[in-house]
Amino acid sequence: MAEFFSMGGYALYVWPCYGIAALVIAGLVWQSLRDWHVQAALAAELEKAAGGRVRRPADAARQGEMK
Amino acid sequence: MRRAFLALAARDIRLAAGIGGGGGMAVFFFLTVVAIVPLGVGPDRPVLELLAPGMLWVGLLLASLLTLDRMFQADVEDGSFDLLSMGPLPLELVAVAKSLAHWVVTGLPLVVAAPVLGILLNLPPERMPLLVMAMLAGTPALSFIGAVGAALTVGIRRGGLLASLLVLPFYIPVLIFGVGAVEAAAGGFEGQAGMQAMLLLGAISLASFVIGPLGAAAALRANLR
Amino acid sequence: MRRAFLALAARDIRLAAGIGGGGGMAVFFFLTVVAIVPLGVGPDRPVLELLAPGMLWVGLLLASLLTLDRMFQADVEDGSFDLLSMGPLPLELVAVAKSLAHWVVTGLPLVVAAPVLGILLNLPPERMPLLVMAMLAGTPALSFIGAVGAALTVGIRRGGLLASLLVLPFYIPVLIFGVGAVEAAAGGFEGQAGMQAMLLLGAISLASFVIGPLGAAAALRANLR
Amino acid sequence: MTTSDLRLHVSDLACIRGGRVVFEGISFEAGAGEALVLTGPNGAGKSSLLRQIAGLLDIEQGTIALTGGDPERGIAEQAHYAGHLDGLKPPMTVLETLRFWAAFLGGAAGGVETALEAMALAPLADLPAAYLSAGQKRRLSLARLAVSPRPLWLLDEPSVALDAASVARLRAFMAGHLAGGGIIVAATHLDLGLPVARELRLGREVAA
Amino acid sequence: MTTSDLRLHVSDLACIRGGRVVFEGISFEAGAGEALVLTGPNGAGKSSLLRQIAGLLDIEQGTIALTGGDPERGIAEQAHYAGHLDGLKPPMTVLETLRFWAAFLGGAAGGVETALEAMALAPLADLPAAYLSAGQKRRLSLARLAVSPRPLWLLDEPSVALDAASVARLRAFMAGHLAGGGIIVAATHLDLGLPVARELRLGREVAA
Amino acid sequence: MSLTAAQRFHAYANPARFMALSDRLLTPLWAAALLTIAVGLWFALFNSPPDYQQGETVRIMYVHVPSAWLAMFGYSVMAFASAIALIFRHPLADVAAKSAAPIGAAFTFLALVTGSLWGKPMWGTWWEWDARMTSVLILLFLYLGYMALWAAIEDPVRAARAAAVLALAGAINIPVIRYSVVWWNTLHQPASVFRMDGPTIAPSMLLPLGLMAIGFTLLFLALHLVRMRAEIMRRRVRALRLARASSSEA
Ligand code: HEM
Ligand SMILES: Nc1ncnc2c1ncn2[C@@H]1O[C@H](COP(=O)(O)OP(=O)(O)OP(=O)(O)O)[C@@H](O)[C@H]1O
Ligand SMILES: Nc1ncnc2c1ncn2[C@@H]1O[C@H](COP(=O)(O)OP(=O)(O)OP(=O)(O)O)[C@@H](O)[C@H]1O
Ligand SMILES: [Mg+2]
Ligand SMILES: [Mg+2]
Repeated sequence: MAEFFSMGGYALYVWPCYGIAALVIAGLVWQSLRDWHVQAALAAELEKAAGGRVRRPADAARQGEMK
Repeated sequence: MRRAFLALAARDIRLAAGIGGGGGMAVFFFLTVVAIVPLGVGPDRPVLELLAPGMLWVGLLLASLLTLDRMFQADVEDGSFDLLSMGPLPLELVAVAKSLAHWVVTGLPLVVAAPVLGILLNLPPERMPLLVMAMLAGTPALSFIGAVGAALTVGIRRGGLLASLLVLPFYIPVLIFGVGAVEAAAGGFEGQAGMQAMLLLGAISLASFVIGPLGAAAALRANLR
Repeated sequence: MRRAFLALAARDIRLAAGIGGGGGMAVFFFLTVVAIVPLGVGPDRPVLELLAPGMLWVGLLLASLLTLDRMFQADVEDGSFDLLSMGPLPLELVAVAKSLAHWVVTGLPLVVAAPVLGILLNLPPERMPLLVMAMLAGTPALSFIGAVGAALTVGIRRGGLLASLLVLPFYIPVLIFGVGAVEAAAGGFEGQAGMQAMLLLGAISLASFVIGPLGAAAALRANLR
Repeated sequence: MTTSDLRLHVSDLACIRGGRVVFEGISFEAGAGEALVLTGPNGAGKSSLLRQIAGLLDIEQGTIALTGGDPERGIAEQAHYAGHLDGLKPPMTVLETLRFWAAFLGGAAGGVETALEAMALAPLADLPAAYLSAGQKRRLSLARLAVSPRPLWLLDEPSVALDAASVARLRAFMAGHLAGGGIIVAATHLDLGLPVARELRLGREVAA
Repeated sequence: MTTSDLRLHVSDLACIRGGRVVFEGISFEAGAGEALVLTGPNGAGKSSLLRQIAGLLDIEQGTIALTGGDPERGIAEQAHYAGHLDGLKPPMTVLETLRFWAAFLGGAAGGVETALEAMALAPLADLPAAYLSAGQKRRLSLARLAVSPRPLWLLDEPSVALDAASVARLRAFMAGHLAGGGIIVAATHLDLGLPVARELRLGREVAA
Repeated sequence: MSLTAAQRFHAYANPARFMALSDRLLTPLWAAALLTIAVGLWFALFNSPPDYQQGETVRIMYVHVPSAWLAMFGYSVMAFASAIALIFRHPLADVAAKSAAPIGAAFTFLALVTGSLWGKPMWGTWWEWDARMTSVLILLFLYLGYMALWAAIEDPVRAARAAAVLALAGAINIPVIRYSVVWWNTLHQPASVFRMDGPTIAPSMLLPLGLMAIGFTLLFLALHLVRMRAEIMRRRVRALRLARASSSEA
């Protein structure tokens, strides 16, 4: 076991390599998922607040009228 | 007053930390300057090691210089400065708040980035702590001296470049002692030369902390009335 | 069209040549960057000689980068760009005029200043002609590639710093071949390696002369509509 | 400018800014000698519409066409645009500014004098733009329209910052353009006093 | 703001800009609840006068004093100035902008809400300033006045770019300030519709 | 007459089909990525021999090489999506390009760090300015610049186009990285897997390497989908906010 962890004397290089890779990837996964949850929650909240009115922007925005 | 001071510093940090603000940008620029040097002078390792402290400080100076220009200029151009100068803070404290904000968003990240860049330039690891300490002692001076240059050139289009030129001569002591501190470590006599250079750096920073804002406020008054 | 092109180039040169314009400024900046190097690395002459071509090119790149930011930005901010884009010149030619003006006010003076700075760095006089030729062949590329970076960051606060970062990777070939051309001279085989590097520099400049304005115009259209 | 069959057609135009529909379904026409005044509350899209006609803002949908003009030049090249920004360079004097634009836009000889005249700028001719007051800057940026004749004028709140005398001068200037067979589309919150002006009202009445 | 003996004294004021005398020998007074409207042709020196009162421009000659206010604070600290420039930061939202100024100027609690209210900015609160139209920007920069109470308001063409509804709102806003015992000095080319307004006309009639 | 679907998308981002499809794909993708990487790790750490030259350090390869590949793959995805966005103006394309950048940058960073960790025992230095390493460093700069440009431009439509121009210009760097070892003779290994004449690497090492590479690629795809979904939601939030502002405003 100790032999395995010593990596033939290269433990100082091999383990940080895997460690950093794990950290970076975990961080990226965590950040991506959190971003998705935050944005999805925000969107749901705003949509509820808008009460479906925003779904028909065309009518709300059709406003040109000649005089 | 305290509320106004903190509000101003916080606003400046926030504006600068956002993209287009210059904080992260300065580090990134530092990185590119340092990366471009080996491409220019060749990848010879001993030469790089020789150059490393100097190039790191030069990169730091340049990155810090380039972010100076907007310290007051942006506020003057969009009219906010008129309003700031009518607030409860004397101009001297406005200058302190802005210099501090500048240091937080440029000086500090540059110091943190320096060791990584040191690796790229083949700087021996045992010299890193001294490098970081010297930079911590020296970078505040860059922001506070820089404020005077920024204030002197406010209201001039492209004042930024002019400010760099005005300020550069005053940065040179910081550069010399900064490099000195790191090189002393190589000589192994940290006890004397290294400490001495470090103390001098600290002294310059302290002096600039007093003189910088006074000079900046005077320059702003002269320029904007 | 020709009248419009010349009028625009002349106006830009005139605006840039004035104080706050950036022309003389770039040279001055070049000077300080190069002057700062011996301070950082120590005055050891053989080392300086070794570093000279690289440092000269690095200084040139940085000085050229720093003046990029306002190529389009100033016009966009004050609304002139709207009017320029409604004129008879296609945006591509507007970009050519502006890149040319940039080269005239920064590239050219830098090339003229380089030999003087070479002396400061202890560069052997016999290498000067090659240095100047290489810089003449290479600097237009800096302005024309730079135009794309300036166009990409137009409309961004502090776009200047960002533009430097975007452009720098694309400057690297110029740097490598530029230094190559000067170093080949040291090896005494101008006939082959030197000429080859020089030809490559010229080729890069020519290519950037075509691609730069096209890219800049595309970026301007993307950014401003 | 004597082409009397000149006509600006805008049909079913939509504008999206910052991911939001500002307006859609806008259609109108304007013929030679006609002025169209855009009104509406702040944020209704007046400036945006003018920029779309000038080719300075993308058109999401719909068409804008100018018929009866120079078939070889696009709308942008046949139009003058005067927006919220002045487009002046602080170090350039009034005269230099007008000369540059005359050269760049391909103005005819004498255009610069006409322009100085039209906005009463002659006494200021040698002042750098940095020294001008707000209204003087505005006058200079409007004087540019006289420097090279173009049939379509797009004016965004042109009378802002002008004193009464300058407003009168602007009115005469615009009337002259219309009389010469030009078209004007102008956004404003004030009365511009244009002779043959129709009004296009953007946006709903302000409720809040 | 309830100090009813508040009074602004300006006597024998002169202004020199760019080596040229813009005006001289200007004297006036304004007491609590009074408004003074500066008029005059472009370049007459209205903006310059306002900047002198605000302490933003050197005074060549003459005196400016505010009596009856807070004796420990200078005029600049007792005045709000709204000039031609908006002083807005594109990335900061409407709310952030007002919050910052409230903190910086030492505004009382609730000032931000009052300000949003006064200029009907509540619906725009979360928009970055970069997205605002010309009139919306103007409204934001005026809303700043409500964020922290100061007795003297210096307004340079405040109604520019505002639509009719916003002008009415501005009018009510200013009337409220005057009713509370404040002073307003405003430069304008338009009718601001202020209740108790006197007019000070600067400059000669335009001759050129 | 009204706006087309693509135009609506910018205003009220709601590409229902993509959302539904990606929702169904995500769970299997995550599972496959995890499984492949787990098995790959087992082989990489426990069930593969040390190299006769490089000893145990060869295990760094199983992270380094897939990271390096994905660094380049990420950029290729970005550049390809950018080209589609510029030519066809398909709104999903610029979402795809934008979302690929941080993932690619992370893998580039990993390639650099693991390369350094490998370089120290092998060549006795953390860093060397050889052509491949330098070009990978430049790749990182390009990613960072691309992300900075996106962040710096407020309006996503404009940001997308400007960033696409940059991404395409930077694409020259990919062949430079790939062939740097051929064009310049450098310290770095030449290609040994993707060769015309077949891989020159021992099968016992090829298996963990292949598994890790596939695992990383699956991970990339899963992350990419998640980030695209988040980006679409972000735009939707933005549009809803603006719409709220305008509907109560005017
Ligand atoms: C920071 C430094 C390094 C960087 C940026 C780097 C970059 C790369 C890249 C981009 C590749 C993929 C090349 C391709 O498929 O075309 C690669 C592959 C590889 N690298 Fe590195 N590397 C670095 C250091 C090292 C070191 C120190 C070693 C070992 C001594 C090494 C060994 C390898 C090997 C064996 C491959 C696989 C080649 C193949 O099969 O195609 N690398 N590296
Ligand atoms: N750069 C921008 N990015 C995003 N949205 C914008 C931008 N500029 C304007 N808008 C939005 O577009 C809408 C229309 O703006 P526009 O400037 O056309 O209004 P306007 O009618 O000219 O108003 P005003 O009378 O205030 O000048 C506004 O609601 C504004 O919020
Ligand atoms: N920065 C400056 N430097 C020199 N002279 C200036 C400067 N700004 C203004 N002036 C001059 O001072 C005079 C007064 O300008 P000011 O801006 O006060 O006029 P104003 O009455 O506000 O005009 P407007 O109605 O056009 O805003 C003008 O003649 C102008 O030319
Ligand atoms: Mg408008
Ligand atoms: Mg004025």
